Amino acid sequence: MSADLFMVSNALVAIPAIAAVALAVEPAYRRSAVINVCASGATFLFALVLLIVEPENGGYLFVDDLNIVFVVLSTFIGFTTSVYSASYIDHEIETGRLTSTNVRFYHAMYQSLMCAMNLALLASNIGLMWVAVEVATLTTVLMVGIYRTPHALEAAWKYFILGSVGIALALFGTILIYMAAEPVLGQGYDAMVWKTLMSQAPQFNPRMLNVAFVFLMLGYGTKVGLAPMHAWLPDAHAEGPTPISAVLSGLLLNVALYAVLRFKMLLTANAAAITPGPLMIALGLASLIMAAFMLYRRGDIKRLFAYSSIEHMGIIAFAFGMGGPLANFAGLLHMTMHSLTKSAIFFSVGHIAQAKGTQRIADIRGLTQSQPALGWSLVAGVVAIIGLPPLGIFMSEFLAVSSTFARQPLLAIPLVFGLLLAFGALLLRTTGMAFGAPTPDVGEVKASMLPLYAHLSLVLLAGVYLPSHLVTWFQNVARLLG
Amino acid sequence: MNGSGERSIERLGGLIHSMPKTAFLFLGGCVAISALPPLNGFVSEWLVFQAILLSPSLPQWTVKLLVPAVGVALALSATLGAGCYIRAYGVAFLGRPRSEAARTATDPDRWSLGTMAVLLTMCLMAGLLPSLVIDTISPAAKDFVGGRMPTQAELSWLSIAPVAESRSSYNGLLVFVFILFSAYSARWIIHKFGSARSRRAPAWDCGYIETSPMTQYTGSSFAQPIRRTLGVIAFSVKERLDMPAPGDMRPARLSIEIKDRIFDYLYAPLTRAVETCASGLNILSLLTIQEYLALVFGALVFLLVLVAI
Amino acid sequence: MNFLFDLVAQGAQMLLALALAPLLIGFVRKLKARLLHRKGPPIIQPWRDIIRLLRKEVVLAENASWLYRSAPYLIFAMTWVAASLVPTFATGLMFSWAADLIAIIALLGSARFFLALAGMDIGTSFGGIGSSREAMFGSLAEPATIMIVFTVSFVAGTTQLSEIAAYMAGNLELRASVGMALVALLIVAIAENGRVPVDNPATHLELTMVHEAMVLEYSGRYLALIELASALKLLLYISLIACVFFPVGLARHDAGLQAMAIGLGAYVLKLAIGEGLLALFETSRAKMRVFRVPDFLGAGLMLGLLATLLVFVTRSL
Amino acid sequence: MELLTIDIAHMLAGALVLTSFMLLYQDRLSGLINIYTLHAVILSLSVAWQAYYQDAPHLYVTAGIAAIFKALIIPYSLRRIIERLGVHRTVEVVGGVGITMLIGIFLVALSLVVMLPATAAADPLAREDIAFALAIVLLGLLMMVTRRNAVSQIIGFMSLENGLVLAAAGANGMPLVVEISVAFSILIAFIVIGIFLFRIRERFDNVDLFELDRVRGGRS
Repeated sequence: MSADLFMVSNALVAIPAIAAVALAVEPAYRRSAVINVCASGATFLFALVLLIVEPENGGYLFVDDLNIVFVVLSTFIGFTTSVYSASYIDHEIETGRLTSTNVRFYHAMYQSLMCAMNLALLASNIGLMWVAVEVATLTTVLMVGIYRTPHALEAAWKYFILGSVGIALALFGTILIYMAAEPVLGQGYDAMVWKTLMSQAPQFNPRMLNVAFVFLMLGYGTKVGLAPMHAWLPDAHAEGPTPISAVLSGLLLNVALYAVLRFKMLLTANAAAITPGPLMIALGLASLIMAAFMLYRRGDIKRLFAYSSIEHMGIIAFAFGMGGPLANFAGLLHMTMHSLTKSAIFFSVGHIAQAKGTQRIADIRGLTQSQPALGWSLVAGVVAIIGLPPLGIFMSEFLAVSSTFARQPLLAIPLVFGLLLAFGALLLRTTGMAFGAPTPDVGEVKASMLPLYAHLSLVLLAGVYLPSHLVTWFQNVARLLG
Repeated sequence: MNGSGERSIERLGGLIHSMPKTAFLFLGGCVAISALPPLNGFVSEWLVFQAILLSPSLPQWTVKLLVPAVGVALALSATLGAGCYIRAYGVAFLGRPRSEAARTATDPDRWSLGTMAVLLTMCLMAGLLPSLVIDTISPAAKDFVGGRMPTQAELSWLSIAPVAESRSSYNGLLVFVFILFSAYSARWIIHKFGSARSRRAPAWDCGYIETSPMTQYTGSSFAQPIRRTLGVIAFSVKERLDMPAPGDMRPARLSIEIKDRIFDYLYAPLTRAVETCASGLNILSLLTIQEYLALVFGALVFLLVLVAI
Repeated sequence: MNFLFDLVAQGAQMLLALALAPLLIGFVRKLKARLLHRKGPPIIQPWRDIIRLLRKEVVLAENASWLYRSAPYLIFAMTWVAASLVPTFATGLMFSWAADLIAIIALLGSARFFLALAGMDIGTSFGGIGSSREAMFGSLAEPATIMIVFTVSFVAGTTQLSEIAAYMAGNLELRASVGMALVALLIVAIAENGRVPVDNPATHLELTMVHEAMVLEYSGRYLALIELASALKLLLYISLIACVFFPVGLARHDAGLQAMAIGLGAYVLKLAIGEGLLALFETSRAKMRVFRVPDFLGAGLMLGLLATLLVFVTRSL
Repeated sequence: MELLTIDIAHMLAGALVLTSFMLLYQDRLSGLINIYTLHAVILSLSVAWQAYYQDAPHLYVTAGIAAIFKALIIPYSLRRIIERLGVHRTVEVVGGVGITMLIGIFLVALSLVVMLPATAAADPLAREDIAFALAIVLLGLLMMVTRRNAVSQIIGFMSLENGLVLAAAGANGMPLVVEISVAFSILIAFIVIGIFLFRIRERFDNVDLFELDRVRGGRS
């Protein structure tokens, strides 16, 4: 029984890897799109299996409460994005922006990204996790540069430089963690495994842990897109193909955040080390306020929502930095809701950009008349993302604010200030785009609205009624986070 | 509105002739909402005033002083409300029709009239029998506010005394009956002893004959005195009169420029502040890769120094 | 038995108020004429005018609506009810607990509401002038009156007019706030009744008139009713000042005929003094420009507010 | 004997930091590549010496990879790229060499202040290694910040990676798996850079980062 369960976690990594190889070989893009969808669908099913049955951990992969949340979320969004990217790529090929070789490269990279992300989430040792995040970054760098326009290249180059510096810092942090663990756990492999690290954490040298956390926070923080290291995110989102920006803001940010959370747990286990909370809160608030102000000046629709991703990652980092069961629960819920809503928004934005032939907000007007389905889905997405009541994001923001009030009332003021700023800016921009006299459309778009409706309905469901077992699941994860 | 198809009251007028039933119901509504005695508006205003009169027993100083100010604000708003309903009813329903649409307006169908009538009778009932209304509402208020008003039912003659009989009491039914009785008795006596004859003739209007409907008071002219007295304080109203030189055939133009102070002194600076911060921070998006790296590098060095200390 | 007695007393008070009001107007005109070395019309002249008007035929404008015809009756009824609730010769009459001071002022407010509407009904510009100015004066006068009501009821502890009169009669101590309330009430009374500084009751000069402009189109019995109503309003204000601020000589409602007679005598005396002062004040003042009146009324409002604050600050001040 | 080995390791690590400083100073592009080759050679020597000291065979493999890739292939292909791009003679305007040097020294001091107390428990050699590694990483980052030419920025990045390899080697007993994957991903990183360099060259003539910056989409 346990043997094949062990297989399940491996399958999560194996399937995308095999699919990547197959897609690299597959010439016809239509068939490769189908393979892509089936592969991500299979991985999602396996993730669901993980949900039901607790596989016994061994080897390089391990599963516990925390990373199941991330795995299920990322495989689901990976699956829906693959469905979306099928129709998106068809349109791109018709309009000639992508050649079929590009598409082959794109699908291969897509599946390798999925494989890397699942590996990062399930990796039992910190080195393997670092490698997986590194591979994920490199694949996304390649995909951002796929269009080969000067802007795309510049964005990819910037993403690469900043990403690599971030990853280098993270590697240095990992080495420092190993150095800290080595005297206690002895040399070799088991000084890197999460379980042993967590159990022996109190004996580590606290000063080493502090320095290590600084590097890890800045390193993986760059991947999460927190304030001082966020520069790559808007350009990467805007210049890359839309499925990639959906995957980027839906998944990759969460994977990096997962890494940060793991190391935060390590830090909190060791009492002598500094508490990681204040650093995360500072970075979270900085990115929230900075992104909120930047929203007012954005002219490009994808950059607008990229900054909104930075803002929401700021809120999530703030919530996790705040600590305590309620704040952690809020952070987890907010992360799930944000990934679902943001990828839904990027789905509609992708089709809108294709329909209008431009990404400049000034040239996109009257969407609800010219493209009613897309227009209203964008409005629904934005209503969700700015946190209006019936939807899930309001629930999580409300919990975050109330938990902040409970523990540090003074911090609640900048938090709410940032939320209001972002609310105003996004509403301002969206009303401009969605209503008014419609601008001419460039081409007809066969929009696949299924994934978008799926995401938004999940967010609405979470907003209206949180299923009880989901709540208990998140709660014990929140307790785990400490 | 759907009777006449017009929205702006400046083009209505004289609807009382073309839409008599709506006029009557609208009048009832205006009387109720301007808190005039026989109807329900007055009962609630009266209870609020009684509450204000209890304020000396409040312990906190600021609230004690604040409450009379609120009282005068309420009184001012009640009378201004009455003034604006006089204006609305007078300009729209009374006087002579100012446009074809007003002249040919017709009463709406039975159903809408019916609903208006039902609502008006409810207002009248609440005005006349306030004790019933208070008894039904106060349990709801109890768990909201904690205390509850003494039950009014057993008070004699259906009057209401929120605190105590000796302190103050009000009997809507009696006042209404009193008014009706004296109005009809006066009418009966006059018709009996004086004359009941009446005759139609063109309006006297101090000798002006056949003035056009345009000379009637419009909404803005009706509001001009109040605008001059209170408007200056509230809204910084500026009136500019552009009188043509003698012999110049240009019509004189009176233009009024009303600026809302709160908008100028609260919202405008707020938006300016957000805009400046936004453009200030915008340079962050225009940096070169080097400068972004410098940012990360700075953060790293700063944190390392922090940890080192 | 005393129920019947109370009913008779209340009825007597109502009829007394009705009877005295026009005489009051006549008396004021007589006094003003005397002060200007003129003989002046007899005191009962206003009654003669009213009876003459009642008999005359009413001339209605073409577009006069049902509101125009029913307004005078409503205005007269409301003012008459308000006047009869103010204790004249005795306090605590049968209907006095039906409405307190705030209700009386609100009744006057609704009378003003219907008068303004009636003014605008014919659709002449003069009606508009009268109603808009009346609305402006009303919007300043009524808050001032509310402030006076607050001061008086804070001092007396109740808003029931007869209780206030009884309290004032009982412990007459000189208070700054009550004094200010009296001055404010005088200002408001002058403005409400359209006496000289605010509006000249004698002339029909279009530009100056406020009250007259609204009733310009009325004739015959309607005009009589409106004249009677404005007379009643004047009587109401003077008896209000008398009963609240100079309650000497007021009889209890169950104090028997003899006390009631003394009360009546005192009441008539107070009316006369009041009218004398009013006549003196009017002859000595010229009429204010219409847009100076808000400052005049504003002063009344400020006094009222100050009085309320003073009452609040120290119970004793 | 014990002391000598520590001294040699110490000397090699110090030499590496010195070469990082030289990288900072050098403004000629081709000269930069030569210094980088020297940097790589010293790195492989120190990793080999670590291997000998910790007698961990896998470090020899890493030293070999470092030597072959970093000391030979990368400089050779970089030099070829530069000739193809015709940029080999450009003299880069390095803003304020004096200031950069001062900051460099501050960074080395900072890394020592930070790392030495933190690694109190570890043995002396490992402590020095990790401190110097941090210094090299910070210097690499400093170089990337001060340089405007894309090639010099990449060389800055490579020196940063060398620091990481030194740190990894220094942490004795780090499992081989991680070593290989570390080297592996850095290589991929380099290949990607190469592709970018070509592409960048394809699109516009020189590789000056400032040029790149002018066309960026974020202006709007």
